Amino acid sequence: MEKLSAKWINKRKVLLPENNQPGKEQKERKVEWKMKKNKIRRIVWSLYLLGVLVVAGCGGSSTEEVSEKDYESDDQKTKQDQENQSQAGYVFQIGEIEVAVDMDISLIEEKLGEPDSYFEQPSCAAQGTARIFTYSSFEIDTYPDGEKDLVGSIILKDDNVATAEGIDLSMTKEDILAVYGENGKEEGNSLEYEKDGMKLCFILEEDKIVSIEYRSKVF
Amino acid sequence: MLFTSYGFLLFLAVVLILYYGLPRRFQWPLLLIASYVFYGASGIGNLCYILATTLATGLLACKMQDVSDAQSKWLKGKGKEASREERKAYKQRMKKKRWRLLLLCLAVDVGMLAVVKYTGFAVSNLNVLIKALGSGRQLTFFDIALPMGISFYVFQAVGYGIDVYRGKYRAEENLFRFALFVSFFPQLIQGPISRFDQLSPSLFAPHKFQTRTISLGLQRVLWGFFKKLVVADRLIGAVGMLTKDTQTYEGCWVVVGMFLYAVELYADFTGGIDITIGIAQAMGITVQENFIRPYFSKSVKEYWNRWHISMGSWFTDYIFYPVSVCKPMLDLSSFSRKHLGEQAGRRAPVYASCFLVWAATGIWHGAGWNFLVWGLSNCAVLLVSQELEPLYRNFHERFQVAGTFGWRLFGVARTCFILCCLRTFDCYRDVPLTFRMLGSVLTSWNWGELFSPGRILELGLSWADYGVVLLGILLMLGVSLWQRKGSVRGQIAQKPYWVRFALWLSLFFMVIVWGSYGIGYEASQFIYNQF
Amino acid sequence: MEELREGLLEILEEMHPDTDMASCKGLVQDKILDSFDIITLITRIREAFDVVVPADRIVPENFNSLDALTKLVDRLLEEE
Amino acid sequence: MRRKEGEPVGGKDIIRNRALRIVVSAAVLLAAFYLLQRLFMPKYMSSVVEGAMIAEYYGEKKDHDVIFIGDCELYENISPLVLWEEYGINSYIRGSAQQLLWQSYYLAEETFTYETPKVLVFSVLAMKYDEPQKEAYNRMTLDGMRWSASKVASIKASMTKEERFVEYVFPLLRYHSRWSELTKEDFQYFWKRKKVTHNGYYMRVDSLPAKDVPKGRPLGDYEFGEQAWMYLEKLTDLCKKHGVKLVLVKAPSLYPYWYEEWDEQIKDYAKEHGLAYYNLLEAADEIGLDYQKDTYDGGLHLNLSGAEKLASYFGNILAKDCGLSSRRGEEALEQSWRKKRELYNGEALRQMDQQEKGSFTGK
Repeated sequence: MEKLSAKWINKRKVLLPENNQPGKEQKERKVEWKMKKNKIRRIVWSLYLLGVLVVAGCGGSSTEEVSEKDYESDDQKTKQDQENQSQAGYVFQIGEIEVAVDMDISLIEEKLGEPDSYFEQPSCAAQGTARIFTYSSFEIDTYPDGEKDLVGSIILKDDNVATAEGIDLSMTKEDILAVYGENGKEEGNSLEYEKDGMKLCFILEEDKIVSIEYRSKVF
Repeated sequence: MLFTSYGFLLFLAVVLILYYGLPRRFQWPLLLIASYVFYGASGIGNLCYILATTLATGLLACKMQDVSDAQSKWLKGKGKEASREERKAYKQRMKKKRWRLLLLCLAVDVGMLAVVKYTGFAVSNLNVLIKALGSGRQLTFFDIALPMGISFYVFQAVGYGIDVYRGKYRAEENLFRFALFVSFFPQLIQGPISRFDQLSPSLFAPHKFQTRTISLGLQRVLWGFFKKLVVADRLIGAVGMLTKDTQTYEGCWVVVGMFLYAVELYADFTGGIDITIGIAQAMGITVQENFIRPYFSKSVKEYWNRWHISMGSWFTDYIFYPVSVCKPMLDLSSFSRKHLGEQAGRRAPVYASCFLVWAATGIWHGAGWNFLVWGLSNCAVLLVSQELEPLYRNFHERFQVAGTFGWRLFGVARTCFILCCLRTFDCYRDVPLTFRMLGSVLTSWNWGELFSPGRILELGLSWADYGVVLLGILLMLGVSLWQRKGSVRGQIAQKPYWVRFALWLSLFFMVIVWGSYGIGYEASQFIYNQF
Repeated sequence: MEELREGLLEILEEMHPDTDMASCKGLVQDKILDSFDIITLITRIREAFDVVVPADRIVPENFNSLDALTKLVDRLLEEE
Repeated sequence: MRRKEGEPVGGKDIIRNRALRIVVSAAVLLAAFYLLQRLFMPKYMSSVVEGAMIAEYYGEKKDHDVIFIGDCELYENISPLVLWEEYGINSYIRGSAQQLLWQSYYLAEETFTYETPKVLVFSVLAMKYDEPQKEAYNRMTLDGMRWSASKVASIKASMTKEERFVEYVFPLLRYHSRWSELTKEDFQYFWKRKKVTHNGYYMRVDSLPAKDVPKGRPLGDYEFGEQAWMYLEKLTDLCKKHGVKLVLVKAPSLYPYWYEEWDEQIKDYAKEHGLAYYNLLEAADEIGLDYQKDTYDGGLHLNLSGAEKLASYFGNILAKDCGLSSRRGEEALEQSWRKKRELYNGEALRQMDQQEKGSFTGK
């Protein structure tokens, strides 16, 4: 094989493209000018490129979330929902029954027994009925979602029931801050904490708790 | 901005009116502005990515062009006297210079794409590795929002860069023109990945107002909307439920999921591409076909020549051939031919480059193990079918079935089945889960469930919806069969005016009435936007 | 040019002794040369003539017949 | 001029044909779109009636003394017929389900383009909503309105996040998904709609005694929202500009709970702007309302007997405080109200015997 290639190389003729007709200085100058123009433009662009790359660097960090429905993000969401059901967020304990907002009322309706008073509020133009169950020391309101009724809010009415974290109506603002920390949202005389889509809201009158309410994100 | 939003329709109408309203020399600058407005609408932050890609590639390509111009000028001028060795050394030096410029261009483009798209994936796997090694420290990563369509325009720019490096065509001097090539809005979000020499002639040429081309283009856009809104988006909910709720929907439901996903994917991709090509055609610009009746292909190899053609040809031209011809690969080939014998020598480079190409295709689709495994299994199927060639050949010698309709039908069915199984990686997005679900088709035999009343309705589709999907499938099938005899719209255009008008009017109202858009339907999303 | 043609013919015949390489005009079209063979052919050419066929030259026209192949390799050597 | 066969079509003809073809095609397209839209728009004739209320006003003769504007606390609790028969006051209720404050304001603005009543009565419960609520209610209130600047402004103020303005301009884009739910009613009322109210009053004859109506729970913040205050001020200025006396009223519904703090704020506002404010909830005994017989849904809304009691009480206030003289004796009005009385009685009888048969569904 080697013999073949060596012989081949030195025998090759050099073909040269002959240059075309004389007298193109004028065209030469035009091309010259065009090259210069492009050169200037390119320098300007490269400066711009540097600027942009810097922006791209920081741009990368500042791009806000593109609202993109992505199967992956759905996975995380559904996993997160499952967690909600089990233990995350603020859940109200009565005996061993767990009542969480956005939960289907029919699951716990029998267990909670006969409510002291029951009121139905059919919304105007038949857009679903809200139901209010009032028990001895707490009240549960539901909101319609398709055929099901989901728990909209749980209101604690007296101090022989408490939140899972041990706060009840007899306590004061300091107790809340001690247990739930400082990052609550204060609005008017309400102090609201949120965890995994569940809101826990304390209504105060001069540091005295007037009402404790678990509220779903829907309200 | 999504193709199926009211905003986009208004934007398109305005662009078309301006396009044919303004004097023809303003046409392509108008498109450039429109493309940046279109892309900016989905997030101002994204603009800096496309700007970075455009400028890096455009400038470096011009530089490469300067170097090769200088080289040919030198060869014509002083080079004549120089000896062969000197000329060869000079050419090598110049090639080395261009190679460095190309590397810089690739570094910027592919680097940016990798940073934006794969940091999350890389870091999370590193964390897994670190945890496996026992150290508690976990790397936190910066979850950068993935700008839409970045994979498409970056690859398009890279293809342009490589072509200029190879000297296939001259680099575009005017950076604005190049910016338009990269950011041409119909193909910005989901391709096709066009080649500069194919797109630029019609992209930059002035176009006269011709009702024929405009109506043909808009008809194709309407057909794209029909597939997208009436068929694809109607199935998103059902497919989503089937792929998410894997406890209840296994066994026969996996097969149902496969079928629905195949229909949804086809309608979504080809619908989107129809809209893209339709809009371009309405502006007199020709964009390459990206899907040619893929579900009629009789072998997986043929399928990948008909499905997402621009991506397939991009990977072949810019990864498969360069890799299989580069030095290390050739050394591998000669090495294996010497030591492992003739047959291994033939196969080694092809296997290696095929493996590389499909791994790249997989990863390009998304940062996830399931995409990688999807790519590699495709590669495995292709190589195995290539190996079995001799087996097929003597099978055909014994049974003369090759040309018969039955055999072709079997080929189509076999290909569809194989690809539906491969697509499940895309659906379940988790490799072990996918294998478990595929297994469950055989293990948990619950076909009875499929026919128990009401069970199929739990997927969120009423009988009426299933009827519409069936009609959609039949229409798409009919059009594909008709298309084999030449362009369908062309043949319709021969019909008398009122017949055509009635046809397009009924399609228009089918989209308006049966389209799944507006309140109550989630914002319909092009699946390809996530890639 | 002539030795080049013989060299190439030698290589082709080695890969596919059964087909008449000299006259056949559709090596790629008729699927005689598949992607395996093309790459092996390129490796052989590199060993024989010390020239590498760049990726963008790998198009059916250049590999369809012995003459086309000879012209291709000749042009490549020319550009050396 | 008949063209003989075989004669080539002149240049002018081609253009004429082409133009004709475009015009006819456009006409066919628009007509088809319009007809489909009329078909798919919900008719609100039998199941949910509240959606058809707003549109009925346009068919009425427009010289009312009193216009009521507000949500179900007005259109279910007061009967204009009694106001006419006992006090000769010609009134109309432009009410709709959960009508929000800004929707009431823009309705008033639109009404004043048709007529200038002496008194505008506004139900203040809507003050408790400060941002857009539900798409279904928006559609029921806004789709019935005729297109005007007020409607455009009202849509913009009421749209929730996922609503699009173009879906109000072309309701087919919103209701196209009803294609699989069309009923006989959609075809029967394609062109003509039947009346569902009596001058805006939605009659209910059945009764359900009120029990266990829950007391309102403590709120975090009793202040009405700025959006609410802003539109109340705009309504006040609008009435002042048109010389219409604005009367604020809280209907005697037991639920949703009307907090003391809310009442205080309305009283202060009324005093400040010199408006009359009547809390009919406190005046329930004076009106003679018995929540065991006068309400059809346990205290939320009054039934026919309740509405008539309230009308006779409130008519007295309107006559005395607002100085409305009786217009009994005007031939045109007498005649039209006589017809309305027949419809009124007919409806009451229909609902009563349906109730005996137990097939009464409230509509």
